[in-house]
Formats: sequence, C-alpha cells, structure tokens
Amino acid sequence: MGKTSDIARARRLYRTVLTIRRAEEALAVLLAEGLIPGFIHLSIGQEAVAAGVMDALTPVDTVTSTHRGHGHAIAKGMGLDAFFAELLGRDSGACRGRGGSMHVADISRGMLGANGIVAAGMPIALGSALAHQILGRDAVAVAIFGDGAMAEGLLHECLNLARLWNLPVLFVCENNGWGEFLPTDRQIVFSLDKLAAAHGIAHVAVDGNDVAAVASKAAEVVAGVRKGGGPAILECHTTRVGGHYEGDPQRGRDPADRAANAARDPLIRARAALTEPDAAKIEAEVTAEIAAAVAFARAAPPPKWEDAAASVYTI
Amino acid sequence: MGKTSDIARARRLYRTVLTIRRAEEALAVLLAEGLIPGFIHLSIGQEAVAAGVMDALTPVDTVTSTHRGHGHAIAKGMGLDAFFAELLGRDSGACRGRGGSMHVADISRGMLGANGIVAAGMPIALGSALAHQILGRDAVAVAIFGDGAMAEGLLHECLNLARLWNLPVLFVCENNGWGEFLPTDRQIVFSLDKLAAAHGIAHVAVDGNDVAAVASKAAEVVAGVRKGGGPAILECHTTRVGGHYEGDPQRGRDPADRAANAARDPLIRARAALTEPDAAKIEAEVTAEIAAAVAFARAAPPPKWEDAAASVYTI
Amino acid sequence: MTELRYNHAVNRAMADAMAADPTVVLFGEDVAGAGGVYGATRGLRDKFGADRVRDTPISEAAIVGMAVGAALSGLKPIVEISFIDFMTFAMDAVVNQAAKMRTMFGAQCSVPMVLRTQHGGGAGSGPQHSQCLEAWFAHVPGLKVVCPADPASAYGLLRAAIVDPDPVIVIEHKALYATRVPEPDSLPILPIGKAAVLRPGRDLTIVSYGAALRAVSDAAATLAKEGIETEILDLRSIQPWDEAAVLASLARTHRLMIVHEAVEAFGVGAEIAARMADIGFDELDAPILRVGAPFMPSPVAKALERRYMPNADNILAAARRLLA
Amino acid sequence: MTELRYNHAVNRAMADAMAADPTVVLFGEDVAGAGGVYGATRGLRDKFGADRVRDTPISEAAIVGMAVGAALSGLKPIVEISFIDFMTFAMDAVVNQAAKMRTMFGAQCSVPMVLRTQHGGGAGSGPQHSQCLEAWFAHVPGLKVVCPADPASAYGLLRAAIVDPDPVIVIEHKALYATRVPEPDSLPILPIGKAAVLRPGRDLTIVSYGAALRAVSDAAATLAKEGIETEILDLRSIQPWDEAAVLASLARTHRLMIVHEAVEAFGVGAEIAARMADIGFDELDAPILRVGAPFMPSPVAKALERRYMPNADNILAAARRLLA
Ligand SMILES: Cc1ncc(C[n+]2csc(CCOP(=O)(O)OP(=O)(O)O)c2C)c(N)n1
Ligand SMILES: Cc1ncc(C[n+]2csc(CCOP(=O)(O)OP(=O)(O)O)c2C)c(N)n1
Ligand SMILES: [Mg+2]
Ligand SMILES: [Mg+2]
Repeated sequence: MGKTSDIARARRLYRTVLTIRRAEEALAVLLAEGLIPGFIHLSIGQEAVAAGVMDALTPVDTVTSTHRGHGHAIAKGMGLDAFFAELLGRDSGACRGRGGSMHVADISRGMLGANGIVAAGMPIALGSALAHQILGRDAVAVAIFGDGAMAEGLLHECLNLARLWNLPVLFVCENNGWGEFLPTDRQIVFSLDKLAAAHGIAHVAVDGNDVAAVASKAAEVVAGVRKGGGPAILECHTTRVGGHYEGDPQRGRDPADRAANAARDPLIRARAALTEPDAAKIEAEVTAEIAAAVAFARAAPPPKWEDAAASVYTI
Repeated sequence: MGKTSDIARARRLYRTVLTIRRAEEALAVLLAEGLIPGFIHLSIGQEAVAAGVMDALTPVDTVTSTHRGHGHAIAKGMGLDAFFAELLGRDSGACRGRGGSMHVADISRGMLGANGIVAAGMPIALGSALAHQILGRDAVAVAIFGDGAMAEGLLHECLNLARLWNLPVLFVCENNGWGEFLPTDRQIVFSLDKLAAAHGIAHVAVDGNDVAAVASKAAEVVAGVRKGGGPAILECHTTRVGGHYEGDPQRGRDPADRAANAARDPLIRARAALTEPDAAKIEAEVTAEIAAAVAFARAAPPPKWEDAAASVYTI
Repeated sequence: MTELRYNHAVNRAMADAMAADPTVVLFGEDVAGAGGVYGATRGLRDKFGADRVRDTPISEAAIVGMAVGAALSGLKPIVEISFIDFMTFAMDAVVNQAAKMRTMFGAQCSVPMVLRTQHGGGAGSGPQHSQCLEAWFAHVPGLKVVCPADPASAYGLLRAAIVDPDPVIVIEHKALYATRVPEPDSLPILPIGKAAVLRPGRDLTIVSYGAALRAVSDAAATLAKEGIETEILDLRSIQPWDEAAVLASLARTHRLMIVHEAVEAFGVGAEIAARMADIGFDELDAPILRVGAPFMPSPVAKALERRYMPNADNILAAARRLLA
Repeated sequence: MTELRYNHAVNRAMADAMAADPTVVLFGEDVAGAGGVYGATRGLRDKFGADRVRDTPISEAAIVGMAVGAALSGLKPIVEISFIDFMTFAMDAVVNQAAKMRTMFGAQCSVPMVLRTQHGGGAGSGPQHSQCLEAWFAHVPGLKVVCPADPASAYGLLRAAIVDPDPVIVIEHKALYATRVPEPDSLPILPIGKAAVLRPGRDLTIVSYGAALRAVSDAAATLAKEGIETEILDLRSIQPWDEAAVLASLARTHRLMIVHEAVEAFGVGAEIAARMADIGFDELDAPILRVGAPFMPSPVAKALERRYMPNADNILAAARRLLA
C-alpha cells in the first residue's frame, strides 16, 4: 500500500473512531437529560474494533451486532441523523423509533441490527452468509459477538455449521474481559483460539485498541473469507472503559482495571498516526457533524401512534 | 484385580450385554405385534457402553440418557418387569405407562430418565452433579449423549459449566457414526478430543464394543471424577446395527457398513471372555428372565384414566 | 383414480414454489437425504440440487436463526423442524428476531421465512413428541400461523406461506400425513386468515382446525342422525384467524363450541371464545364451550392417549350441554 | 416509618427460605456478585456462601436444565433469568423436562424448582426486553405461574413457590421493584392459586394482575367519582388461577373485564374470558371485555410505549362500553 493511501486510511479510521466516541459521549448527555428511552450500552474503549473491521467491508457485506452496537452501526455507514433520532425514539430514526439503542439497523447498508439478545446475531449472520453463497454474491457476512457470548450454545452451533457449509462468514469477538457485571475469566474456561482449532477454523488475534492493526488484520481475513476460504474468527482484545450500561455503578470493578484501560485508549492511538493539523481538522468536522445530528434528533418529531400498527406485517 | 473377580466381572458384563440384547429383540417382536405405542429406538450393537459404564457406578450415582436409553435403564438396575410393562404402556410400568420407551426412568436407582429431546439430558446430569457436590455426596453424575448431539449448543454450555464449577460429572458419548438418518461426519466438523482439550477436560476414548475395555476405562475415569478431579469425557466408539428407529428402511445406508458392524458385535466379544458352560448358563437364565418379564408385561393391566390427572402435581 | 396424499401435497407445494422462485431454499434435519421424518421433502434435493436443499446438523437454534438471516439477505427459506416440541430450542430466533424485525427496524425489511413443523398426538409418541403449541406462536405479534387439515389446504396454505413476505409457521399434523383425497382438479393457493365452512348447519357452530376436525365430523354425523345440524368451520389459519366467519356462523346458529387437540387451558380456543364473548355476545343463546386436551402432559399408553385426545364422545357430550 | 420495597421483599423471601432449608440454592447470571440486575439477590452470597449462591455463565438453556437435575437430586434450586425474553433459550428445560417429569415418570418424583424472572414494559426497554410471556407457561401442564403485584405478594408467593414441590415460574415486574409499602406486621406465605379482592364493588369486576393493577386502580378511582363501584381482583396466580373467586365476583357484579399488560390476543385474559363465557354465562349482563397490549411488538419510543401499554384511558373506555 502506498504512502498516500496509508495516510488516507489513517485519517478515515481516526474519523470513524472519533465519530463513535463523540456520538456516545453525546448519548451520555442525552440520557442524563432523560431524552433516551431505556438503558444504553456504550462502547467507549472498543471503537477501534468497529472502525477497523468495517473498513474491510463493502456496502453489500452484511453485519450482525450485539447489545453494544452503536459503533458497528455508525462504522457500517448509518447516517448520524438517523442514528441519533433512533436513539431518541423519533420518527425519523433509522427504525422510526421502534427499536432504539439495542436495535439500530440499516438494512440497505448491510447493517442487520444490533441485538438485545446475547449471541442471537450469530446465526443471523450465518443465514446472511448462506444467502451470499447461494445467490453467488461477492460478499461476506460478519457476526460480531462479545466474549460473554462464548458461553451461549449458539456460538458453537454456528461455528460447526459455518465450517460444515464453508460459509463466507467472519466471526468477530470483541473480547473486553467482561460479560455484563462479571469478568469473563469467571465465566468461560476455554479460549477462542483452541476452540477454533478444534473446528478447523482460522483464528487471528489482534490488539483491538489499535485501529490500524484491526483494519489490516480484518482486511486480510475478510479477503480470505471472500475468496471462498470458509469461515474465520477475528478475536479483538479490547477494553470496556465504562460499566455494562451507562450509569452502572460498577460495584465489583477494580479501579486499577479502569486505569489500565485508559492507557490503551484507541482514540489516542488512532490520533497518533496523524499530523496535528490533520487530526484537528477531523476533530472540528466530527464535532460539527455530531452537533448537527444531535440538533436534528432533538428537533425531530416523535412517531405517531396511528402509524405504529401498520408496520407489523408487510402490506 | 484377582482372577476370581475378573471372571465374576466378565460374567456380570456378559449378563448385562445379553440382557439388553435379548430385551430389545423381544421389543422388536412386541412392536410387530402392535403392543408398543409409538416408535422405539433400539441400541443393538451399542450394549457394551451401557453395560461397561454402569458397571463403574454405585446406586447413588445418577445417569441421564437419550432417546436410545433402554440399555442404560436396564444396566442401571431397572427391573425387567417394570421395563417391559412400561414399554407396553401398562400401569405396572416403571413410569406407570405414561412415559414409554423414550422416558424409562427409575429415580430410586439414579436413572433420571431416557429423554426424547436430543442433548436435553446433559444439563440435567450437570444439575444432579451440582446436588452431589453441594450436599457432599460421594456420587457422580453421568450424562450420556450421542454423537449427533455434538451439534447442539447445550453440549458446549454444559462442558463449560462443568469445568468452571468442577462438577463431578462424566460425559459419555456413544459415538456410533450416525445422527438420526445421516452419518455424523456430514454433521459435525470437530472431534470430541480436541473440544475437550480446548476446555481442559480429560478425554478418554475406548472401543465401545469391547465391554471389558469400557468397564475398565469407565472405572478409571469415574474414580477420578469421584475423587473431585472435575468433569471428564468418555468417548465410546460403537455401532448402531439397526436403523434410527425399529422399522427404519435405512434407505441411505451402505450395506457394507452394516456388515462391518456385525463383525464388531459386542455380544460375541463379551461371550468370548467366558467358558462355554458359563456362557450357556447365563444365557439360559437371561432367556428365562426375559420371557418371564415379557409374560408379566403382556398380562399387566393398562393404566386407568381416572388416576392419570392426579399425577400432574404433587399432592 | 389418482389420489393426493397430505405429505405429497406438502411436497408438491415446496416443489412448485421452488420451481417458480429460485430464491426459495429448504433446510432442516434430514430433509435432503432422508426426505424428512414423514417423507414430506422426499426428492426435493434431486430436483433442486444440494445447494438449495440441505441437511443440517441437529442445531435447531442455529437453523432457525439462519433462516432469519437468509430471509434478510434475499432468500425465501423454508426450514423444517421435525416436531414442534423441538421448537423449544429455537424460540429466540422465531419470537425475538423473526417476529419483531419488521416492526423494530421500522419497516425497513420483511422476513419472508417459513417454518414448517408438525404437532399432535394419536401415535403414541409420548409427552415430548405430541404437543400442540400453536397458541404460543399465535400470541406473538409479527408471526402468522396456519394449521392445514387436509391435502388441499396443506398445499394451498404452504404456497401462501412461502409467498407471504412475513414469517409464517406452518403446522402440519403427524396423523394427517398419510391421509388422502381424490386428486383435486386444481390446487389453488389459499389465503392466510380465511376459514372454510366444511359443513353447513343451523343448530350449532363448531370451530376447529387440524386433525381434531375428524372427531368433529364424526360427532356432527351422529348429531345429524338426531336431526341436529352442526355447522363446522375449519379455521385453517390460527393467526390471523377468521373472526368474521366465526361471527357470521354464530349469528346463524347462536351456539358455539371450539374443539382442538391442544391443551384446553390457555389454548387457541380461549381466544376465539373470548372474542365471541365480546363481539358475539348478543348472538349467544348458550354458554361457549370448549373441548381440548385436559391439563396434563400427553401420556404414552394407548388407553390413556385415546381418552386424552378430543374425541367424538367428548364433543357429543359438549354438544348436548350446548343444546340443552 | 419503615417501608418494604418489592425487590427487598423478593430478597427477604429467598433469605428466609435459605435460612430455613439448607437445600435451597440460588444461581443465575450476575445474581451473586452483582446481586441481580434489579438488586433482588444482593447480599445473599455473603449470607449463604459461594456454594449456595452462584453466578453462572450466560447459558440460559444449561442453567435451567441444571435446575431440573438439581431438583431431581435433592436440592431446591431457585434460578433467575433476568428477563423473561431470555426464556426463549430455556424453553426445553422448562416445558419438555421440568413440567412433564412428574407425569411422564409416573409420579416417581417431583421437580421442586423455582424459576424467577421478570416481565413487562414501561421502561423503554424495547421489543426484546419488555415482553409478557406468562400465557405460554400457563398453557403447559405441570407448571405453576405466579405474578406478584406488590411487596407482600412478592414475598408470600415466592416463599410458597420455594416450598412447593413442583416447578413454579415466579414472574416479577421490572417497573415494580422500586415500589414500596409500609412494612407489614407480618409477611405470610401466600397460597398459590388464590386471588385477592383489592377493592370491593358492585357494578363491574376487573380481573388483573401484576403492574397493570395500577392503571386498573386509577380507572376505578375515576369511576368511583361517578358513583360506579369497581370490584378489583388481583389474580396473583395465573396457573392455577382462582376461578371460584372470579366467578363469585361476576355473580355479584354481572359485568367482567380482564386487564393485563401482555398482548391481548391469545393472552391470559382469553382463558379467563373463555371460562366465564362457559361457567359464568348465566351471570353475564354484558359482553366480557379485555384490555391488553395491541398486536405489535412493544415499541421503544416513549410516545408509542405509553399508548401501547394498557392505561387508565383504555380501561375507562372499556368500562363505559361494559356499563352502557
Ligand atoms: C440471552 C441473553 N442473556 C442475557 C442477557 C443480558 N446481557 C446483556 S449483555 C450481557 C453480557 C454479554 O457479554 P458480552 O457479550 O461480553 O458483552 P459485554 O458485557 O462485554 O458488553 C448479558 C448477560 C441478554 N441480553 N441476552
Ligand atoms: C432437539 C431434538 N432435535 C431433533 C430430534 C430428533 N432426533 C431424535 S434422535 C436424533 C439423532 C441424534 O443423534 P445421536 O444422538 O447420535 O443418536 P443416534 O441416531 O446415534 O441414536 C434426532 C435428530 C430430537 N429428538 N430432539
Ligand atoms: Mg464482553
Ligand atoms: Mg449417533
């Protein structure tokens, strides 16, 4: 890859990481104002996974995500207006205010939804990959899951099926060491590399807080899957800076752990690849974009009750 | 082990293998006569697993079984009268005619039931092991499953939990190469030994048609589990001589496969460990026992409708 | 005379749909090689290839979840779960994913998948292989549920389910697969949500569906000998169900009974009775009666299962109460 | 004045049961260290030890199946599934195993397990975290289902569930955990299957349960101002439910409405209405009305969720129809 494209990529990745960070920071404010229905799970500290993985995908590639899916949606191309309006439950939201934080989806861009059910996105990605395969599309499906989801039987069913049918699916594990309120080393006895080996599935590990590393590993692995090499696993070691949900008092958490996370901040590391003027320019742009989208969402009208029932079935 | 106990064991094991074989042969006849409700899955060719594993257990040890569970129930000590009467749906059956073939259970002997749902017995064994652990019982729980069940997520959830909590549970795989009507090599991409290794669980493989080998391996592995060594897997390579259910036309099956199975008959091999008079004596006894039990069951009255509703809840 | 068997009608519906639309695919345990436990998928792999007709491992949760994803990405998957009892492993994909996606994604997409399964007793299959769980699915907004009672319905409703843009659960009945009728002149696609009057009558209405209709017909024949004319409605669709047809029949007979094989308590009959106790109240000349299975797991012993399932005797007894 | 909070009542029920019986154990996701998503299990591990109170991995199917096995082998497990929506992964263990074992094993054993979970909306939790799925479990012979609406019921019914020899599903409500009442003088164990008259009245009967009772009470207060006296029944138990109490109330008021937060179609109200349209038919002076959620997944937007859930306005409108 040439120098220019290297720089372009670094800029692009930094922009995505930053957009996710600023968007989620804005969400925390909106939540505190009481504008967001329900609870939200922020991905602060994990943004490089979303940015790096989605950088390797085309618009026709499909993604299923998790309860912590804001970053994935943004990185896959969901517009910020639609994103914020959805989070605020507005009619102009991506899902017309029906889904909210845990269900941000943009089917036209291959973002098949965040998901409120742990592990549930994985077989959906598998099915999407099956469609790619049968319809002869030059496309891959990506199943994002957290390390906590390794305890769900669904992961294992999906790995077996993916390998058996040689499906063009990439499993991306966001391994942040936590599953809800408990460290995953107290939940899971096996490691993903050994599990992958048992299934004959390629496993690649990467520092999930180094967006350049994620992007280049993802590009490599996705290329293999795209060529028909069958399923693969990309395990991204990352950090959940906050609690499980925004507002989580994090009773059981060691303060040292939080400090260690701060030192690995993917945003700072992504910025280090840029010149100061480059970074500052992107920051100004992103700040303006977020502000505009938040303003749009704040002003957006709520959905109308009269329209709601009409969407249950296709008319 | 001394010579006398070796001989005693060989007799015991042959008797169990033979009892299961003759019992199931009798079932085939009873089914053809229209006396058995529903369909039945025979374990002909797999009897050495039941006989060998149960030989390593005490009455307080618990077992959960599969849809192909006749042999497990008999080997765990279910009386033949109760067994046949249950298969014929009689009131004196082990389950008073409510369960039938797929639900033979004898809780007092630690036989927690055959199970019509693939993989469903495994977490039940886990729970039983948890009770043994918490109540400080000198007991193990055994989860029997077929190789087809390896595709169910439940197996994977159970392996993880068993290891995490160091539960006294032995997973016994009856690997007969089939899952319903399809060879399991077209269903499952991983092998149990590698999966076990990924979980840090001991895995022991054995020729499941050599009852002496199964018994001695089972004794060894069960002893380890009993001592608090945590979960283990015993994989028994065995042969399903018949189809999935009795009467299965076995359309997709290679005749060569059936012939190969016959050569590995566990009954013939178990008999070879005995003198001719020894074997003949056991055969005479078993034949008489089965005949008596079948006669008992044939004559046994059906359950009364009036009693049925009373058992739904505990009174 | 050529005849049409129920399982062949199911098979033909899939074959015709697959021939008409290359995005229709079929997968499930033993559907390809073995042709399904009840033979309903036999020959389809040979006709349409191993790419479109696939045997799966025993992984119900993943299989159904996969259908959801396939439906989102351009296929029209048909997935077979061989016994409705095994749906207990796949409820998330059906209920939390397929049923909700259209609404929770703001109508960005449809989820055009069909889940074929079968329910019911009478075959001594025991408590874990005889359940009728359709009421669960009928309670879930976003799903449609049909229960074909005869070969023509099996064909017509399955074709309708496959072209329907939303998730449809097609529940066949194990005791019906071998039933046959004379080959019909035509096999139309039947609309989801429409009931059929199987027998007109003026004295009482019996609403039923699936295999229970046989006992209902037997009872009606007995009543007819006594000069009592029963109107029999085959619901065909459980969700949505044909409220207008039931109300119209009630308005003719003023007496209503609902019969199904599922457990009576909290079953499908409850909804129909409840709805008619509201919108049909003024038409009622007698209590609304239901006949369903008693509140116990289905027993395996033949002597018990016979009594457990709704039969002509139960129905007659209820009819006499209704007409008293 | 000391007060009793709903989640503390749940906690106390478990603590008292665990103190009284060493075979009672508790496990579930984040119940031990974190004390549960709604704080209902806080402190129990400290009191009873890490052997009896355990955090599990995120493996709902295995967890519930494990409870079944533990119950068969001498423990009285309480398992928490933090949202009823996640029960979709654990239906086999509840429905095919726990519910059926006593019957299908010929009454050799009981399965004394408790499954605690919570349902319901009003918190903007969205379509996959707001469902009310109690009707599913009520349809399954062998299960008992309770829905406590207040702190004293939360205590009394949970204690009853724990001593009950059969599997009981205890369904709390996320919007109730923080509600409080003055500390009662005593906290009795409440019988499963008995309803409570929350408000006596002569003009109409409203049967409800769980958090929906708040809207029912509001509506009744409005009606009272107009001189209309509503009798309110809190069912408390859904399976078995107190048929005698509902019938007795109907015999006093001759008008019946059922209100719940679950989707109306095929919901709990259907069974109650259907039953009363049979055994209570002669008492009815008006149609039986139901108020429940409309047939759509619950939406997350506040403006929609408010309208989606049954509220005093819906109930008043139905009451006026009932009294017209
Ligand atoms: C089936 C299911 N079980 C439990 C939950 C509750 N829950 C939401 S997120 C979560 C933790 C999942 O772990 P991981 O995927 O690692 O997510 P992280 O906490 O790291 O975001 C749990 C248990 C759920 N949403 N779905
Ligand atoms: C959950 C579930 N899915 C499917 C079935 C149908 N079924 C019964 S036995 C069986 C095969 C299981 O494979 P294995 O355990 O290896 O049994 P084998 O055929 O060797 O006896 C299947 C698919 C079932 N009973 N339960
Ligand atoms: Mg995590
Ligand atoms: Mg097998």
